[in-house]
This record gives sequence, structure tokens and C-alpha cells, in this order.
Amino acid sequence: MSNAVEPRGLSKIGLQINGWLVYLFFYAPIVLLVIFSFSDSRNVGKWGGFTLGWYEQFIDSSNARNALENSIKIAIVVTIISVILGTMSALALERFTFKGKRVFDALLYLPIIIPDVTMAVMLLLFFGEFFEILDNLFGLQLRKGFWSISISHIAFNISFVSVVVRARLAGMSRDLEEAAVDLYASRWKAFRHVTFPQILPGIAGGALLAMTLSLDDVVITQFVAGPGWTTLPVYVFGLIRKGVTPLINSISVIMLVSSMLLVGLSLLAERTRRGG
Amino acid sequence: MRKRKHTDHVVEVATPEFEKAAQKKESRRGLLMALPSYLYLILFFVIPLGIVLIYSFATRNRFGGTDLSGWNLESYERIAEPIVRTILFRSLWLAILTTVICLVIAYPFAYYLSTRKPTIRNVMLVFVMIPFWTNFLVRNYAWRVILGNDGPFTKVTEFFGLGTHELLFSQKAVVLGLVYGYLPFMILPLYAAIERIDGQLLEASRDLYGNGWQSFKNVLLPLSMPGVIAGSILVFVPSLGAYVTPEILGGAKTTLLGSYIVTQFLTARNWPFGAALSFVLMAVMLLMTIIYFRKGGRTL
Amino acid sequence: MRKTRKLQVLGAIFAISLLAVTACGGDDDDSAGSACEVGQIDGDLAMYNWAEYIDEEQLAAFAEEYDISFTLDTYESNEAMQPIISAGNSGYDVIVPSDYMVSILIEAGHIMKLNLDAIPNSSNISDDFSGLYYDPKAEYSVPYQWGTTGIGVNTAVVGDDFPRSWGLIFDPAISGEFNGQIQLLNDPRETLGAALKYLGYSLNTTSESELNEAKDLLAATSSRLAAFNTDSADEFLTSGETVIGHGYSGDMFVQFLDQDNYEDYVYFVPEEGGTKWIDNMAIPFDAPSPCTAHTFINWMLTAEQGAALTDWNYYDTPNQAALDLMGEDAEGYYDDLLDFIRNPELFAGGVDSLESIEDTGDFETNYSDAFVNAKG
Amino acid sequence: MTAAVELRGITKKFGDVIAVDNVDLTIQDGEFFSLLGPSGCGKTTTLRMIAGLEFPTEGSLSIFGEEVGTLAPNKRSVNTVFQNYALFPHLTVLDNVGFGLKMQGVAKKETKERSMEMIELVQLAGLETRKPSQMSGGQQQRVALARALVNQPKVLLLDEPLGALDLKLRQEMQLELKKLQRDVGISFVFVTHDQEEALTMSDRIAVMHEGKLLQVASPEEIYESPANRFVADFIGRTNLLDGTTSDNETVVLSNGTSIRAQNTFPEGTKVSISIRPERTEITQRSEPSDSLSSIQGTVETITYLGNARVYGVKFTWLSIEVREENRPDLEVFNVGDDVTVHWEHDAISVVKD
Repeated sequence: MSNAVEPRGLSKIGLQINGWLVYLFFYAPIVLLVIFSFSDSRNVGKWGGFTLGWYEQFIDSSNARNALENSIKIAIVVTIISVILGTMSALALERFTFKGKRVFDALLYLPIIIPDVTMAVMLLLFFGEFFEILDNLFGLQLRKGFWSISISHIAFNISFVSVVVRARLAGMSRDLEEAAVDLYASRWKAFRHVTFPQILPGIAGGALLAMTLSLDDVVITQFVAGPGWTTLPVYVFGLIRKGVTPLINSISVIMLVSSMLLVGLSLLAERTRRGG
Repeated sequence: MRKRKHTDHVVEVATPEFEKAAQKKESRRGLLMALPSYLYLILFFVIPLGIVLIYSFATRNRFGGTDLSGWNLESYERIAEPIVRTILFRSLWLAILTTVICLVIAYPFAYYLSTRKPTIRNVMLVFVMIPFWTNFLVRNYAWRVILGNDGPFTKVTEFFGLGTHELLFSQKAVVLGLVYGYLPFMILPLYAAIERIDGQLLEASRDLYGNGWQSFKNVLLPLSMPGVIAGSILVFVPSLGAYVTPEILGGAKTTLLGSYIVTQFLTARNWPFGAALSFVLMAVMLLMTIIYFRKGGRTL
Repeated sequence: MRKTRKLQVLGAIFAISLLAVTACGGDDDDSAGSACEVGQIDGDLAMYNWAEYIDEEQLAAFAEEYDISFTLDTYESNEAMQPIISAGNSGYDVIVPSDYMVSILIEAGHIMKLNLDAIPNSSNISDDFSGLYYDPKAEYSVPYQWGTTGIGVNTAVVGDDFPRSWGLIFDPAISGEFNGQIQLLNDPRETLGAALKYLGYSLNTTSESELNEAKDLLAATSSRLAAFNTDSADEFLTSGETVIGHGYSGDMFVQFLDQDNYEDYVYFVPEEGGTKWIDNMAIPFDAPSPCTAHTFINWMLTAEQGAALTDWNYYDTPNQAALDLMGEDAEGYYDDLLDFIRNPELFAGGVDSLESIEDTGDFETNYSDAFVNAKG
Repeated sequence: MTAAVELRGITKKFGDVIAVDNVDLTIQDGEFFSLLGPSGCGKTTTLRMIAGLEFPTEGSLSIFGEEVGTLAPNKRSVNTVFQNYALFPHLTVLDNVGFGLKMQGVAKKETKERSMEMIELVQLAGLETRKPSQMSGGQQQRVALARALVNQPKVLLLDEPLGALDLKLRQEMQLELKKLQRDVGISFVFVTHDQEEALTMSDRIAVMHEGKLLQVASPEEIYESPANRFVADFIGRTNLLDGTTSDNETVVLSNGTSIRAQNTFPEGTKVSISIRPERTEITQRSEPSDSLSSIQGTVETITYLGNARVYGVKFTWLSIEVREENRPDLEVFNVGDDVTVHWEHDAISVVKD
């Protein structure tokens, strides 16, 4: 709401330089990555003339296309469910007192600090048993795949989303909700018309984070995936063993572009939904 | 006046019993909100974690599987070995260094961001996030090219007559890679915290203290402390467990905690020891964050 | 009251999962594939293979021939693949484990006994691949491709006058001037194995003192290295990051041949001997379509498919019948590669000096500990 | 007169802390009623209970005769102006004002008309498309008022609404609020810690301290006859001198001076007498006077206030403040002058702790 004080003089120049340096730092590898995705040489770092060959190779590979498709499908489902569960957890922790709150709070912290390989191993063991139990009890023949990957991603993303949303909720005064209730809003309507629009930036941040983490995860995905459910990062991880070629760059660029499209589309959808 | 039917039913007169019941109802409501995630995490996190906990008390069998019949503390006893301590302290040092550097870079950046117009701010924020929609591994490989013997970095230092500085395969390169990987985790919460601070307050403090440093130390920093804490944890935690960056940019010449754990699971096939190490790592992280919270006096 | 009930429920869930955990060891099933007949199809094919190790087109050809669909997923290490298969219900029909991993999977009962009657083409496999230590009677696995681990050198920098020995890496008197430009694999067995070979021991030693010697040698060498790295040994050589590199044969060949100055690069297995590795096709114990898997393995063992495989991934084939067909449609590039592979200088100590990495059971931990300790 | 709000035996506990302790209170329809006390006295909690934002632990709370103690806030026909206004930052002024009507399901057209009317009433016409962050504190205050009043509540609750404004604006708003209250004719329940504000605006004031209701009365009565030492001390400036009653006419101060002070306490009760500085007069000491409505002492301090002087006069070891208007006809004293301070005997009130 209020802008921080506009810096003056030397400190202003200092801040500006720092700002530009940070962006330079962020984009240096990205620029390199994009450039060499068009390089006609197996070696990243050696310019071999312009080519679209790596992109063609990507498009020709049904495996790679399939992996991209899997990644996007999973990211969408994971983001939606994690945002709902994470936001509810954040609301429960910031706005209510209930039995077991401390335990819940601590529990939410664990997925953030657990090493991902440990989480991968434990989920691998778990799904093995879980599916067997379901088979024994209900005769359900389940396969690892879309749902086992999504479930695993959601298991760590709930925590990340709730951290981000909580930070936003903590900064939002309770007065607003009370004012809404005082003005004849039911609790649900108070949430819908006041709390929700207020924490929306937090929710959007949480969604971005969840999407990014889902699209970036290798180890956990690899351990809980089933046949046909290789995701793009797992595919890339496998390729790297055979050498870092610009094919990986081109995949990365495609991933970058599809992430931007995904975010752009969801923003657009949000805008049209509001507008109409 | 619009009539509201506010007594369809007789409203109870307040009694301690009623209050208790109401509080209970409210508490139940809170629990109900938490319940889906609570159950979800119990089923898909706590129970799996319990399984690895059991594994950490088991023994690696001859073929790298895990023998669950005999329970023992062997894996935990191994943690007392000097090599584990060396690895732990080395990893802690790197993680703390990374966190401090991120803080120093991100603070002025977040402050600068919060002084921009809201529309520009959002664009700037999105541009912070975009690089991270490329694959984590691939970003690390890109840095390897930049820092490599023929890469842009050496070319720049040579151009400025600073000599040939090859950073690749050094601790410096590892820290650089970690800072790159986790800087946004510092910027976002810091920005959120600084943006909330009332500008008038800063204006007043500028009048009060005159010089910028005093007003930063006495007003801005204390008020943005929640952001500092959240950001530090979000950077420190993954830095302590990092293994991809040390391998790609550090040349795996020294072992860090993250790689050590991955090695146990994926090379030595010693799952009990890997599990035990994970629990130790988690305990260290919990401990460090608790200390940090105490000092900052706030919960996440 | 309520609390105790909650605890009971939790306890029950734990107990169930525990029971299931302990129960999972013994459900290996050797019989599933025994009823399969030649060419029998009992479902779609799901293959779990190393990245870039088979052409999707080749799989597609098989799928078309038998009118099924296929999936191909990839892994980047034996150790990443093994737990997924061992956990059960992986859904894969064919996997490609390396030698020592085959013995582990057999011992654990996680790959099924093959019905060799359904794989008549196994007769195409060269006699060099019979009586393999990890599967002496060839009951569980069929060789897929093979290669070696050795040293790659940039002769433009190092020159041609160097001993074909592991000393090129481990002896400062030989390679001291290239300190900081040498790379070793980031793999305990391969790298300690190289040191053991240099010291004249078996790379499968289970002697503490021999391993200790190797560890000390590695620790002394560690500071002279650019990096420990497994994925990029070949790229480091050609990008100039290193001049002496430790790596896998096929990776080196492909990378060298992609350079304009490929004559500058040499790959060899030192005279003390090096690692020979064999990757194999096998069927997980709970494969959904074991008969399709048998049919696929048999199909891969035909001369045409064996040649097509090597023509695509440039690794050496154990398929004797395929040798004559190889490289038919390749250009000069492939001929160069064949020259490389058939170069007698490749194995300085002769083919017999090669040794396979075997699983050492409990001693594996000693290897990984020694590796970590050597790095410091 | 009908009772707008009635509290009977209302107690509110937060854990072990008693925030409001057995309060009985009746607020009449159409009056401007203030809840006054230092922070933490329970005044805000009382207000929040009327609003429904807290439920009492015990007791009966009714609005226009209907029990509402445990009724949800959105079902009560009262509205609140919050301390920091609690305007919805994401909504325009018009939407903020129309919020309550929208929640009640009033038709869009009517909502807009009534909101605009109310915006005009609080003199914000033309600003209805602004967001709260684009307005000054005073303007936000008006929006908050309009947002509450547009719902035509039976009672309007105000929680220190003027606290964030600077002095001049606050004084303007005080008058405006008072006028507004008269215009709409409903009762305003006004929470404040500023006694001057309460005295200026209220028809009646309730003074609270540590959860207890100390006195409910008109401003005059509270000022002139405080019910106890706390009220006397809290409201305005006063001289509080400790002593003991000797009979119903006299109090003996702790330094032995006897003062005429009518009281109803039994003999020997420890009390304080309260004398307002402006109700005393200071004159040159002429001769010893044995009037029981005066004391003789020495000027110790002088504070110049522009329109008045405040003398600190020491007698024996007590001291008393005397306020004299700055008028040319009144004598000016210096430090060290011997003086007599006297007062009308009804200027004294006797209070117990």
C-alpha cells in the first residue's frame, strides 16, 4: 500500500547498480542456455553455427514430447490441489486455535527440511506397500504413474504454499474480517469477499512456487513414477549421463516457454473470469 | 429500515458452558480446516517417514538390500565417526556462507523493489522468477560453461587484465551456484516483509536519525526481521542438503552432507545409514531454525 | 478416551505397513515366464532402459510387428533403477541392468528365470559371453551391449609419448605438469578399482589393506585433480577442461568422433588392466507381460536388430551374428568408430587384463567409505 | 425512553484474565454514550461484545429488549466504526460503503443509490471511485462512518475512531460526529481513553477500570462528583489529598489540617478529598484564617499557560495546585509568596479508593 521511502543520492545509485547486477546474475546462464540451444555443435560452449536441429530432435522424439506433456499435466493438478490444501492449512494456523495445532505446525515444516532423496526413498517404499494393501483389502490393482507422482509432489508443496500464504495472512489485520462480519457477511462471505482478495497475491506466489518445484523435481519423481510417466526433468537427467548436448538446452528453453505460457494463460483466465 | 429476522430461534443467554461449547466449536472448525492437509500428510508423509525411520535401525544386507529383522543402532553409531563431523561442519559453513551472501545481495534488491511503482514491481518480480522455470540441472550446467576454462567469466577477467581466474571446480564456484539457486527464496519473503512497512515510519526515522545507516539499523531492519528469518531458512535449508551444485560446479572434490546422503542411497546402497544421516540432517536443521526463531522471536 | 482411540488407529496403520514391509522379501516368482512360447504376446511392452541406449524407432518397429503399444522410460544408474524394481509393482517388462547388478537382482529374487525355449535367438550370442560370473548358466539375463572403462588423453597437449598405464593418472612423476587437468570418475568402485589395478591388485579385492593402499593413493592424487565426475569425462577432454580423463569407452568414442580434430584424442585401457562391463536384458519378477518380454528379448537377439542397436548407440555388441551386418548403412563416421573399437592398442594389456566389477556384498560399504575418506 | 442496549451481569474472561467483570449497563435509545477508561480497562471488550465480535462468558446482553448475547455479529442490527477504520483496501469507496447492503442482499441499484446518498452525507461526493489508500486519514474516517451508517443500524459502535487523527482534525470530527448523531437519532456507543473527548461529546459516560464499571453518569456529574478516587483522578486535573473523616462535615488531612467536606462515610474512614484547581482562588495571606475552606501556604512553582497560571502551593508537607485565569484584575504571585488558597465548600468532593 505504501511505498517505502524513495532512496536518495548515492544510496539510490548503489541500489540501482545492485538491481541491475542481480538481473545480470540471474539471466547470464539463461542467455547462454538459449543461445547454445541454436548451436550446431554437440558441445555446449562451442558455437557451431545456427541450427534448429536440436528443436527438431526434440519434436521428433515421442519420448521427449510425452515427458513434456506429463510434466505439464502433473504441474497443473499438483498446483491446484497444493494451493487449496496449503491455503486451508495457512488459514487454520493463522486464524484458529485447535487441538494439535503445534503438532500440525511442526509437521508442515518437515517436508521442507527433508532431503529429497530420503523423501524419494520413503515414498517408493510406501507406494509399494500402499498398493499392496489396497490390492489385498479391496482388490484394487493400482499402478504407479500420474497419481503417485502427483501425490508425492503435493506432499511437499502443501508446506511451501502454506508458508507463503501464512506470511501474507500474518501481515493482514484481523480487523478487515471483523469489519466484514460486522457488516452482515457470513464467515464464508467474509472469506470470499475480503480475506481471499487480500491474500490472493500470497496464493499466487504459492502457486508459482508449487508449479516451479513440481516442474523441477527429479529424484522424487523418478522413484514414484511408473511406466510411461517420465517427466521432463527426469528425461533430461537421463540424457545428461550421455553428455550435455544442446538438446538439453532446447528442452530447457521449451520448458521455460511452456511455463511462461502456463502462467500467462492462468492470469488471462483469471482476468476474463473477473471481467465477465 | 430493512427488517432482519435475527431471532428465528431464541438466542441463548451467555453462560460459561455456552462459551466453552462455542470455543470448542471454533476449535473444531480450525481442525476441520487443517484436517485435509493433516490427514494427507499423515498418510503420505508421516507413515512413509515412519518406514524410513524403521529402516534407519535396520542393517544393510550383503546385496545392498535392507534386512529388517535385527534392529540396532549401528547406523547412528557411525555418525560419531570423524569423517561425518568433518562433512557436517564443512556443509554448515557453506550453508551459512550462502545464506549470508544471499541476504547481503537480496536485502538492497528487495528494498529497491519495494520503492518502485506497483506495476513495475510486479514485472520485476516476475523477471526474478522466470530463470527458475528452466531446469535446475541445466542452469548448473550453464554455469559450468560460464565458469569453465574457455568460458565468458575467464574471458572477462582476462579482458580486464585480472589474469586467468578459473573458478570452476572450487568452493567459490559451489557457493556461487548455491547463491544463484536460492537467491529468489531470499528475495521473495524479504520483499514481502519490506513492502508491508509503512513508508511514513521510515520517513520519520530518517528525520530522527538523519543518517541512512542508523535508520536502517534501528527501524527498517527490525521491522523486516520476519522476512529476514523466513528467507534465511528457505536458503539455509536447501543449501545444507545440496548435492547437485557441489558435484557439477565443485567437481565433487570434497564431500558435503547432501552428496553423502545421496551416495548412501544411490551408490553404496546402504539405506539404513542413509536414513540415519537424513534424520541427523533434519535434526540439525530443526535445531538451527529453532535457535534462529528464538533470536528472531517469531514463528514462521 | 478419544486420544487413545486415535493412537490405536495410527498404531494399526503402522502395524499393517510394517507387516507388509517385512512380508515383501519372499514373493519372487520364477514360474511366470516358464509357460511362454516363442513369439507369444501377453500385453503391451514397458521397457526401463538407460537413457539414449535404444532407438525409439526400433521399439516402435517391434510394437508394430506384434501389434502392441510400448513405453520407454530411462534411468541413469543401476542404483537408481534397482530400488524401483525391488519395491515391486514397477510395471516394467524389460530392464537393462549391468553385470554386478544382475547378480544382486538374482540374489534378491527380483528378476525372473528366463524360459530359454522362448528365446531361441540366444544362440546368436558370442561364446565370449558364456559362463559369466554374475549369471553362470545364463538363466536370468541375456547380454545387451558391452564396453570398457579406461583413460582418454588429449595428445595435442600431452603428446604421444606417455606410458599406457594408470600411472598417467596416479604418478605425479609422469603427469605432474598436468595437475588440475586430470579427472576421475565420481564412482567408488571404478575409481578405487583403477587405483587397485595400478597397484597390481584385483579391482574386486576384499582385502582391507589393499583397499587402504588404494585409498591413500587416491587421497594423494585428489589434490591434483580438476574434478571427480562421471557424466562429463568425455566433454571435459574435448572442451579443454582436462587433458587426461577417466571414462567409459563408448562415451569417449562418440565424443571424440564429433570433434574436427578427433585424431588428437586417444582412448585406451591401461596395461595393468581395466574394467569391462556388460549390460544385460532381464525381466523383473513381477513383469505385467512376461511373455511379451521374452518375445522382445528374442527379437532383439536377431542379427538385424543387434546390428541396428549398435548402429544406433555405438556400443559393442555381444551378438556374433550381428557383427557382419553392422555399419552397412553408416557413413565414414561409423567406419572411423569401428577402427577405434578394433584398434589393438585399445587394450594395452590385452583383452585378458580386463576385469568385471563384481558385487562384494558387505565389502561394498568399505569401498564407498574409502572413497569418501580419500576425498576428505 | 427505551433501552437500546442493556448489559446485565456481563463478565468476559480470556483464560484466567477477567477483562470485563460483572458489568450492568443500560444505554438509552438516541443517546451519545461513551465508554471511558485507560487502555486495558475492558471498554473495547465491552464494545466488541455488543457488536458480537466476542461472546460474553456470562450474563445477559440485549438490544432493544431482545437477547443477543450469543448471536453472531452478522445477525445483529448494530454496526461498528473500527479503530483503524478497517476499510477494505481492494474495494473502492463506493464498494466499501455498499458492502453491508450487498451482504444483506439488497438490490444492486438500491445499494448504489443508498451508498451514494451516504457518501454525500459524509461530504465525500466525487471520491467514490477512489481506493482507501488514496485518501487522507480524515476521509477514511468518513468512509468508515458512511459504511456503518448506510445500514441504518439501531446502534452505532465506535472504537476510538479519532485516535489516529491529528489534534485539529480530531476536534473538527468531534463536533461533526455529535451533529451526525443528532441527525440520525440513534444511539452511538463511543469508546475512548481521552477524557476530554468523552466530556465534550457524550450525553452520558461510563468510566471503566480493570474490567469494572466505576461510574455511569452525565459529564457534569462525573466531573463534579466523581464516584471514587480513580474517577476523580482520571477525569480532568484535580488535587487529591488523603485524609480521614472526623464527622460528616469534616475531613482531617494527613498533615493534620481540617477541611470542611460533606460526606456520608462513617467517622474514621480513610478518604481523599478532590478539589479542582480552577475551583480554587489564591489571595495574599493577610491574617490567620480559621475557615475550614481554605489553607495557608507558600507558592512553590508557577506554570504559565498563556490563558492561565497554575500555582503550586505548599502547605505543611502537602501541596495543592491552583489555576487562575490570566485576567488583568487578578493579582500575580511569585515563588516564595505567602498565600491563602480558598474555595467554596461545595467545590470539594470526598472520594474513597
